[in-house]
Formats: sequence, structure tokens, C-alpha cells
Amino acid sequence: MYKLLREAEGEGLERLHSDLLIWMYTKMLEIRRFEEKIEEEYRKGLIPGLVHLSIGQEAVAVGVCANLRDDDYVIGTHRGHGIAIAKGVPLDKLAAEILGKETGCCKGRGGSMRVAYVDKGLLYSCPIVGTGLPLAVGAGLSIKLRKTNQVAVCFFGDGASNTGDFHEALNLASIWRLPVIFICENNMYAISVHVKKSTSVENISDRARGYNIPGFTVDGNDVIAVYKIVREAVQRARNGEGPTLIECKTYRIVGHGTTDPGIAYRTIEEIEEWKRKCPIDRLRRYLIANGILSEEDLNRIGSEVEARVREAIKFAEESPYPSPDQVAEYVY
Amino acid sequence: MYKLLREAEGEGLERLHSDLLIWMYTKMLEIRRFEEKIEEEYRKGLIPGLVHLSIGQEAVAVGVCANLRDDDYVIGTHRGHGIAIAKGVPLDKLAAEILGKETGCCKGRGGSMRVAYVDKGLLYSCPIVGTGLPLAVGAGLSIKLRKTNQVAVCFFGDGASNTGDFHEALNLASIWRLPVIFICENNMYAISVHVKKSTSVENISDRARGYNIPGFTVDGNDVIAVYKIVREAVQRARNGEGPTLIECKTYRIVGHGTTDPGIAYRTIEEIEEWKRKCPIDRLRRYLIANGILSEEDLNRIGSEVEARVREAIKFAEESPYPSPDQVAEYVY
Amino acid sequence: MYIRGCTMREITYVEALNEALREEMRRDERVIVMGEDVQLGYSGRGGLFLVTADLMREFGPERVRDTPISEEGFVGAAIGAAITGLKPVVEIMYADFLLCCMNQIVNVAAKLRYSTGGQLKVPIVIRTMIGQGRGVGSDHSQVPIAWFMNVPGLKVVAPSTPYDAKGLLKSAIRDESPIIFFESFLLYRTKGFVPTEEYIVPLGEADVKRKGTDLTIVAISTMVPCALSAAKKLKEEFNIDAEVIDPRTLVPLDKKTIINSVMKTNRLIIVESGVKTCGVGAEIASIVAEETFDYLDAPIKRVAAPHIPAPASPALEQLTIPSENDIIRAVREILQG
Amino acid sequence: MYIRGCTMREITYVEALNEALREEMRRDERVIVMGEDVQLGYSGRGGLFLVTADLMREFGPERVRDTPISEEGFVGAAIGAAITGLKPVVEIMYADFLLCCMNQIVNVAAKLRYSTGGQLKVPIVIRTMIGQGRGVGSDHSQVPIAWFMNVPGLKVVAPSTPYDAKGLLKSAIRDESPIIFFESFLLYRTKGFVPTEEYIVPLGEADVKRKGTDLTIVAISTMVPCALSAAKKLKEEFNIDAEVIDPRTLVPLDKKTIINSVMKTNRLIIVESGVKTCGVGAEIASIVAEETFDYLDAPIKRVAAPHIPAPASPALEQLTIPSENDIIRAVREILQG
Ligand SMILES: Cc1ncc(C[n+]2csc(CCOP(=O)(O)OP(=O)(O)O)c2C)c(N)n1
Ligand SMILES: Cc1ncc(C[n+]2csc(CCOP(=O)(O)OP(=O)(O)O)c2C)c(N)n1
Ligand SMILES: [Mg+2]
Ligand SMILES: [Mg+2]
Repeated sequence: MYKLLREAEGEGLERLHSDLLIWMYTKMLEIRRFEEKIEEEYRKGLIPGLVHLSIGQEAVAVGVCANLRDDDYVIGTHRGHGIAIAKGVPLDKLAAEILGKETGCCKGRGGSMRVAYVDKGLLYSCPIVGTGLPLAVGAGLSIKLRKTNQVAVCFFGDGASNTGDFHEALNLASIWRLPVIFICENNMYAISVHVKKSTSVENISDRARGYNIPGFTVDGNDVIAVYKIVREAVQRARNGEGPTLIECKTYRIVGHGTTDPGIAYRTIEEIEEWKRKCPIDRLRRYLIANGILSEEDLNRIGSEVEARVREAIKFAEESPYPSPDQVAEYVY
Repeated sequence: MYKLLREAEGEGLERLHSDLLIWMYTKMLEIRRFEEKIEEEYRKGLIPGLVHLSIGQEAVAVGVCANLRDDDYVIGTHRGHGIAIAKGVPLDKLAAEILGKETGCCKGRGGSMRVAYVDKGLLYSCPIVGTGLPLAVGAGLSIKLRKTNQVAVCFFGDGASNTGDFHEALNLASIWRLPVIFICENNMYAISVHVKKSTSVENISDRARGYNIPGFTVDGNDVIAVYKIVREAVQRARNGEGPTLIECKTYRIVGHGTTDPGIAYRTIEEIEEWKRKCPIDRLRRYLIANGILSEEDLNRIGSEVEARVREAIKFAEESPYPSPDQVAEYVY
Repeated sequence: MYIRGCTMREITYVEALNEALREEMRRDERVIVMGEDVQLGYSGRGGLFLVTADLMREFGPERVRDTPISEEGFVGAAIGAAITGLKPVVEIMYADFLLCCMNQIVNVAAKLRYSTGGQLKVPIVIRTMIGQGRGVGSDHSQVPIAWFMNVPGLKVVAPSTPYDAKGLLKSAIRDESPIIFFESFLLYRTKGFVPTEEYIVPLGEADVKRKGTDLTIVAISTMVPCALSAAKKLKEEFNIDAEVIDPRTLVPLDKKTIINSVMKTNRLIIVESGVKTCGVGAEIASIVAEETFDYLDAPIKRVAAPHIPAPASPALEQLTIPSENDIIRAVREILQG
Repeated sequence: MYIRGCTMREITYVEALNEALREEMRRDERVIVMGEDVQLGYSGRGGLFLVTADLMREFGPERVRDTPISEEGFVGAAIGAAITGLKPVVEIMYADFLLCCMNQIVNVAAKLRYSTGGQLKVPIVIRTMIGQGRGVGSDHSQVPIAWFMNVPGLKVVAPSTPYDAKGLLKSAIRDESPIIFFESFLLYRTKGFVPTEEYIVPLGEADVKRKGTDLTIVAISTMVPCALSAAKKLKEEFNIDAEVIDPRTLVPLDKKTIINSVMKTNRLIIVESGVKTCGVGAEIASIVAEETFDYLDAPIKRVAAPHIPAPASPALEQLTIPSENDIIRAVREILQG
């Protein structure tokens, strides 16, 4: 059933299953289409609160989660839709959550910034920047004490790397040698602040040395590269060899949130340049060049994805809001 | 007036004024005698609260402060008596503060852990571990904006290097290129926890790279070595070249606080070994070997120091407590 | 709000804050502004909500300073700057993020003056925003005013109109104590008149926003406009004449104005958008009950948020913020009871 | 405190806590202990105050875990462990250090259950100590109980006797919500009787520590022994018969016991060692005033700390902690007034 292929890049000897590549392509496309639709829903006034899209960053979530089992833990961020989709949250429950509906994975209580779906190991998405890192350390501690061979993965941004939580979490994970993988989505900005203005190192992975753990920087728009470096980190973690910090350099080609045009603090040229580096197009070209999928296959996948996303949004729109008499449930 | 000498150690070319060496010796001795007396006062029940002595660590405070002007800022720690003495806080006001008297430098409101004496640039001593580092960054920012050429120095322990405050402060000082010198007094323990158990790096100065600033480790029981490395950092800071992290390896030969015998979590051998490394004895031998002071001179200094300390304690004991009707002053 | 001899202009709450910052920065070069995105923000002008608009252009990046996401660190730095000669105004984007720097605010800023026997002053203003009212969820909608009232050494300000916002922010910047200054997203776009001439509103003076005789409503921050419209309806529909008081500063609290009002009306309702338990209303109710015991004709009622984290879903969130109707219901209860 | 059919032993408050931890760790291997110096401390047995004594010896370093000085980090880690199958009991050495981890406690632990629509539970107990009473100064003496009462999603416990300390800590560990558990240095060495047999004290039940008819004194934590001795004096010297109630848990609060008592005595005093403004007393006073309005014969009085950071000097500190005499004075005031 599995078509095998030689890789064109990297060490050149590794072989990835073609269905893994197809899965990654499909998931990235799902995220992209989903986010585009969410943006539309937002413009229609159907979404409350703050909405942060991950358009342009799809390869990170997908390349990371391609390595994970359902029972591995993930902690996401305020920019969490892509992570949720990559970890397996059903699109309909995700869309419904974002629209604040009772059928959402958090019954509409969490909203866009707080997606959780424990069935698939997505514990929470942390809207308070930095807070996810200690949580992941705790998940790692729990894994260690319960002696399972799960791993805990924490996503966070370049901005988050300047929080005290980052420091305390990485130190804890290191001294306790926990199976935690810290994934920095370095999209070069924290809202309007460029990483150079806020962050004292060239590469955020340089900070790994301050905790005596392995640190890597990878092209975050190359899903295969992300997949491979994370695979090693997951192996180390499952083998009891402790945490890893992986920085994925990427870019959000949209604004910080849906209220941000995203052009006041960066140049159109910069944005255009990164659009050309689109991780989805890149894998698409790779799939074609390596004869894994034809244009036709790709179009079919495209329509299937479109349909799934449309369905999910429809489900969300048609779902009921939570009932007022349940407002006080789930407090204790 | 100044007797010059060649140094026996280090680059060998540097010359230190002998009166600087004598000053350092005298100050270290003052700290030692003062702390011994404070311990006695504590045993007599004359001191409220928590008291942390710096016996064994005298070379750090003295080697650092020997580089500072009165208008340079210092932030100390819960283990702050030595720092205060080195920065020039009068012994009588310091002792009175520790005893909770109205004549204390903080009018008895601060106590042992919160010594401040703004006239000599000692802004505060921070009993909440880590909080001093951001304060020093702010003092550095203020210096930069006011365009003076002061420096701000922050003392903190090995334990403090694991706080979020450490991380956020060093990052800020680096990106803003502030004249701040971070002095880590690594005495190998945070209360009963050995630094190896809590801290993911071999040398705390290794963490400097995570902020792209110079980091050094120095023998903290060698007052000359401390003096010299700090001198360079002070020069860089005054020249607008930004912050430095300096780790001084040292040891408290007493317990964490006066209620801690200090022997439950470390061996007698370890303590004895470090007693032999006494920074005061070491400088004393150096002064004699280099003909700077005779045994007689040293004995004279010893008696003078004893007398000054005795005076200070007497002053403190005889001073009045704050008056009840002033309890609500200094709140706003 | 008309003041004799003043020309008035109508501006928004955000503009009022912005003017206060600009005027104080012009007036005193020790005043600096720090926070996340204060230089550019979405608009390129400064601040996500434009409170710091155009300040960077006028005062440059040294005095208008973007920070990393390090609330504890940069608030600590602002304190350090404050004790060494600057007057920092720090922006904490949402009030919930105060939780990231409670240690510096409460253990350091609030204590420095006292613990140094008066050697240090900490002239720092921490501006922050209550995020309620648009589904931003549990950790972006909290109203932690009461906690800071519990901390000796801090002052606490929460204006409800453009006039008060401008005048109080200017006073706060000139004050020598650490001040937590609560703004509110729901108030940002509201408009009101302010004098063309310079003015300040002193800390510690409540404002009677509406005179009345039948009962006193003390309303906090976001709830002031809501209390005023409730009062209007109460008059129109039930001929109940409510006096509405906005304390404006919670520490120091102008007890006298509140107590005098209750001694006149004999009834009190306190309205706040935060959680009721141990909220601002608890303190005001306790003071008034203690000091006007013989004047009260009915139990004091607190209209406040229920004991529930803020839900993201708008269908639920609206249930957790007191409404005009909640106020009217409470008023009618104590007038009938 | 005698319970029919139980053998009783006299132990200290610290020993009671220690027994609770040991019993629950034996009972449930998911229970772990984390904090600074919990393994060794000064004695080598564990804990600076011996609350975790000998636990490392019995349960090993994996389950009794020394942490770096990273309150925010290790409380966050404990929360992460709690949502993935463990039951961490975290020690925060002084209540003031809660300020270093407010963000994880309030923005994360308190919100997780609600914001995930009930998917997660956060069975974590955060034990901490109120440091007042021995001159440890402004940032080691705070009593931040009321802040946590203001946060939906948290439970708040503050026992005053060895019996309650043991029974409530056991209940807290078995509970599924995040709990802030306040201990007190001034209570650590007090002694009391506990059953030899296993027992628990359920959360949410106040305890009438002394029956009386003339007025009700609600006392919190450290203030309970002080209120009891004041009650004794009041009886002996003034023939005033005070009922003393210890709520024991502040969230959930046993309003009924308090209200019933006030409906009987018609007078209430609340005694706490923390700052009065927006303290625990404000909430209890507000509830009682609202619900027993027609029963009150005198204004409710709050006996609490003045609005002053804790001074280090013992000469001053004693003025900032309510005393037996303060209570007696307040009682006589409302009985005469
Ligand atoms: C502690 C905290 N401070 C500020 C914010 C407001 N905020 C939300 S997202 C964001 C930027 C985050 O930047 P980064 O970590 O790089 O993630 P990105 O948005 O780029 O994905 C900020 C400042 C927050 N949520 N939490
Ligand atoms: C935030 C915080 N956590 C815990 C403490 C309690 N405490 C006081 S001193 C200390 C150890 C500090 O170790 P280190 O920084 O190495 O300084 P040292 O005492 O060795 O000089 C601790 C844990 C505190 N004061 N502040
Ligand atoms: Mg970013
Ligand atoms: Mg140490």
C-alpha cells in the first residue's frame, strides 16, 4: 500500500512514506482553507473575541504533529487552529468552538484562543503568552512518573521566548530530564514588535545552551525538515534522553489577528517574499516533482478539503449557542 | 601617598594601589566581624525576622563595590549586610536597622533583609528572590535616559538564576544595552538545595550567551580577581557597551539563616574545605607576602574594626524602637 | 460636564487618555511610556487601541519604548527607573496580564517606600484595560480591582468618562505613589466633553454623576454609563430618583461623598462588572453599613458578576456582565422590600 | 474537639499537616509533593517548617520533589501534571510568594475546567504559609486570602487547629478543583487533639468553635485562637457571651452557619489578620448585612490589619496584627453602641 520515495533534500538517505507526505499536504491545506473560511466568518460578524490565524505557518504544526500519537500531549497557543487541526481535532468541533457554540470542543466556553480536545491529546491552547511551557513540563513530569512513553509538545512564539515562563520551564525540563519538546514558532513578530527589537539572540535555539539541552533551528516552511528534526527529538524524549528546543523560522502572511491588516510594521516586499515561500506550494511542487501525486490528485484533494471545511463551517453556523441555564457549569 | 605594587596573580602587569588592597581587606574584615556580632545579637533574641549572614562570601561584595562610586546604584539581596557595608552604609545605621530601631537606615521598617541607603547608592535589598534584577535594569534605563555615566549593579544568588525575573531582566538589559552588571553570588546552595539539583548549567555564566552578553566565572573568594573582572565590566558599562553577567563562585560557611545549622544538606568536609579558602585569610597572606602590611599593621586594623563594630552594635542596642504613632508613615 | 469659563470639545475616552499622556510628556521630560506595541501597533501610530498614538513620533523611541513580552521584567524595570528619577507610565495590555507582574507590583512597588523608611518614592503609573464585553474569554476579561485595593502602598484609579480619564491620568502621572489605572474596552469608544484648557482631576474625589433622592447607586468603571441609563429608566418608568456616584479612585476612596449620599437616600446599591465575592462592592458595602447603620432603610445590594470565569461564547458572556435590567431589578427589590 | 468513639492524640498543627500528607500519599500514589526544600530543609528531614518531614525518606525523590526557585514554573508544572493524571501538592514557602505564580494560579489553574467545557480537572493543592508575627517584614507577612476568593474556579481553605488542618488537607487533596490552602506560622506550633483513626473534614463546613448568645465573632486562620481567648475574657470580665465561628473554608463558604448564628445573636464581628480594605471580612460583612438586615442590632465591625505594609520592627509589627484587646474593644463598642 505504501509508495516509498527517495528524498530530494536533507541527508538524502532518509525515506518517508508517501502517504505521510500526502497526509502532511492534506493537513496543511486543511489548515489554510479552514483559516480562510474563519476569516470570512469573522468578517461576517459571526465570531466573538480575538482570532489569530496561522496562514503561512502551516508546516510547523503539521511537521511536528506528524510525529505524534493520539496519546501524546500537545499544548497550543492563541494562534492555535492549525495546531488543533494537525493534532486531530475534528474540523466541525473546532469551527463550532470558534463560533462560540455548544457543539464546540470546549462547548463554546473557550473560543478561538483556548482550543482543547483531550481525546486527541490537545490539552489546551494558552492565550496568556508563555503559560503553556510550564504546563508542558508538568505533562512531561506526569509521563515520567506514570512511566508511559508518551511525549509532551509545547508550541510557543518568538515573543514567548522572552517570558519568565520560558526560562523556568526549560530549566525544569532539563534538570528533571523530561520528555518535552519545545517548539518555537518564530514568525519574526510579536504583534507589531520585530523579534530583533525584543529578543537578545540571533536564533532562539541559541538559548538551549542556557539549559544544557539540544537546540535546533529549522526552516519552518519546510514541512519535511520540521518533521525530521522533531522525529529525532521525539525519539530522544521517548528514550528518556530529555527535552529539546526546536525553533522553526516561519512567517504569518496575515495580520496578528483579524483586526490587524499586518502592514503597519512590515513591508509589502517582506510579506510578498514570504508568500513565495508558501509551505504548501513547496510541498505541492515536491510531490509533483517526485511523482507522488499528479495535478489531478492534488485537485481532488483540494476539492475534498474544501468540502470538509465547508461542512465544518456549516455545522458550526447551524449549531446552537450554549444554553443560558448552563452558564455556571464546569466552574468546579 | 599611594604605595603601588605588582600583582602576583592574573595578567601580572596590572598594578593595584596598596590602599585599595588595604581598603578591601578592612572592609572584608568589617563584614566578617559585623556578621559574627549580628549572630550573637540574634542568639540574644535582639533581632526580629530572618537573618542571613554572608560569612565566607565577603570577597564578592567587596571586590565588586571597590569599583563603584557613591552615585553608582546597587541592589542587594536577602543576604545583604556584606553588600551594604561594602557600598558604604554606616555600620551603626545598618546594625540599628537589623535590630528594628528608629535610627536604622530604613528606620527599622525594612529589617535585615531590606537594607537600603540611598545616600550611598544602595537602593534596596530584595528579599523576594529574583526581583532585584529587573529593578537594576530600570536603574540602568534611568541612567541611560538621564545620560549620566553611573552604573547599576545587581547582586543575586545561584538560586535566583532560575527565576523568570533573571531571564526577563537579562534580555531587557541586553536589547536596551544598559549599564547594568549582574553579579551572581554562586554559593552552591539555595537554602538546602544544591545548585546542581536546581540549575541546568555547569556555570551560571553560561547563560550569558542566551542574551548575547559577556559572561564570566571568577573565583569569588579571590577579592582581587573579583575586583578586576568587575572593573572591566564597569568600564564597558560606562562606555555604553552594555551589560555583563559575572558569576562569583563562593560559599557561605554558615547556615542559610541564623536558624539553620547548615549541616543537614552538606558535609562537614565541604564546609571545612571552604573555611580553608577564606577570602580574608587569603588577602591577608597576600598583603604580608607582598610587604604591604606587617602583622602589626594587620592586628591594628583588626582592633580598629572590632572597635567600630562594637560601637555600631552598642549604638543599635541603645537606640529607641520606632514610635507607635508613626506606624502609618511612609505608606504613600 | 460643563465647567464655567471653559471651552469644551467632545472626544473619546481613548483620545482623552492619549492627550493626557502627550501633555504630561511635554510637561515633564522624566515621563516615559513603556509597554508592548506602544510604538506602532496595528496602525503604525502606536498602541493596539491607540492610547499611545503618535507619541513615538513626537517623543522618540527612548521615551516611548516597546517591550518584549516580559510583564514582570518591564514592570520591575519601570519601578527601578521610578526610584532613580524617571516617571514611567507602563501599559499592561489587558488587566489579566497584571497577574504576570503581581510580584513586582505588590511585593516591590507597593513596599519600597515603607520598607526603606521613606527613602524611596515610586512614581509609576500602570495603565491597564478591562477586556470584558466582546467574548475574549476567561483570561482576558477579569476585573481585578479589589486585589490592589487590599494592598497598602498602591493607589487605584478607574475612570468612566473621557473627562475623568484625562484629568485623572494627569494627576496619576504627577503623583509620587505607584498607581494602578484601570481603563475599560467598553469605555474606549465612548465620547464626552473635556475642556480645551488644561485641567486635572484630583485623586480621591468621587463624582456625583447624577443627583437623586430615592437611593444611591455607586457604580464602578464600565458600569457607570450602565447605571446612568438605568437611573434614567427608573425615573421615566417608575418615577424612582436614583443618585449615581462614581468613586473614580478606589484608593484613596472618597467615603464622605458616598456616606453623605446614603445618609440622604437611605438606600445603597453598588454596581461593578467584576466578580461579586470579595469585589469592590464588598468593601464599599462594609464601610457604608458600618458608618451609616442607623440610616439604612434596606439591605445594601451588590450587583456584580456571578462566580463564573468569563465564557468566550457571547451567548454566555452577556450573562456574566451586569446589565441595566439587573440594576433596575435590584433597585426595585430594595425599594419594595 | 472530642469525637465519640475515637481515641485522641495531641499533636501540633505542623504534625497534623505532615500526617495528612503522609496518609494521602500512602493512599493514592498519584499524590506528589513539590516545592523548595521539601526534601531536606534545615533538619535534613524535609521542609523548613517540617510539614514535609520524612516524606522523602518514605516516598523517594520522584514523589517528593525539590524545585528550583521558580514558583511560576513549578506551579505551572504542577497544573500540567494535575491535568494529566497526578495530584500535586505544591508548597509555596510564604503566602507572599503566591505573587510570583499568580498568573499560573489565576489565569490557568482557575480557568482550565471552565474554558475547556469541563474536559479538564485540576486536582492541585497549593499549600502556603502566612508569615506574620515575627518581624519578617512587608513581603513575608501578607494575608492574600481575599484575592483568591475573588477568583471563580479556585477553592480557598484556611484551617486554624491541628484537627481542621489535618482533616481539611486530606479533603483538599481528594478534591478535584485547584485549592489554595493557607497555613500560618503563628499556628504551626499550636497543639490540639486529633483522632487516632482516619478522618476528614469536608470542605465548605464552618465550625462553631465556641457557642454563645450575645454576639457572633467570625475569625479567620491565625485569629481563631485569639478570638477564643478574647471570648473567654469577655465572659469572665464582662459577662458577654460570644459565639466564635471559624469558617475554615472561605470558598465554598458556609454562609448558613454564619447567618444562623447572627440571626440568633444579632451582632457580628469579623476578625482577620490581613488588611481590612477588600479583605475577607468585607465579603462576610456584605453577605450578612444583605441576608440578615432585619436581625442586626448593631453595625457589623471588622477587626483587621490597618492599611500599612508589615513593618519589620517588632515594635511596629505588633500594631498591625489585631490583638485580643482589639477584639474586646470592638465587641464592647457594638454592645454599648
Ligand atoms: C503575558 C501576555 N502578554 C501579552 C499578551 C498579548 N499578546 C497576545 S499574542 C502576543 C504576541 C505573541 O507573540 P509570539 O509569541 O511571537 O506569537 P505569535 O503571535 O507571533 O504567534 C501578545 C503580546 C498575552 N496574550 N499574554
Ligand atoms: C521568590 C522567592 N521564593 C522563595 C524564597 C525563599 N528563599 C529565601 S532565600 C532562598 C534561597 C536563595 O538562594 P540563592 O539565590 O542561591 O541565594 P543565597 O541564599 O544562597 O545567598 C529562598 C528559596 C524567596 N525569598 N523568594
Ligand atoms: Mg511571533
Ligand atoms: Mg545560593
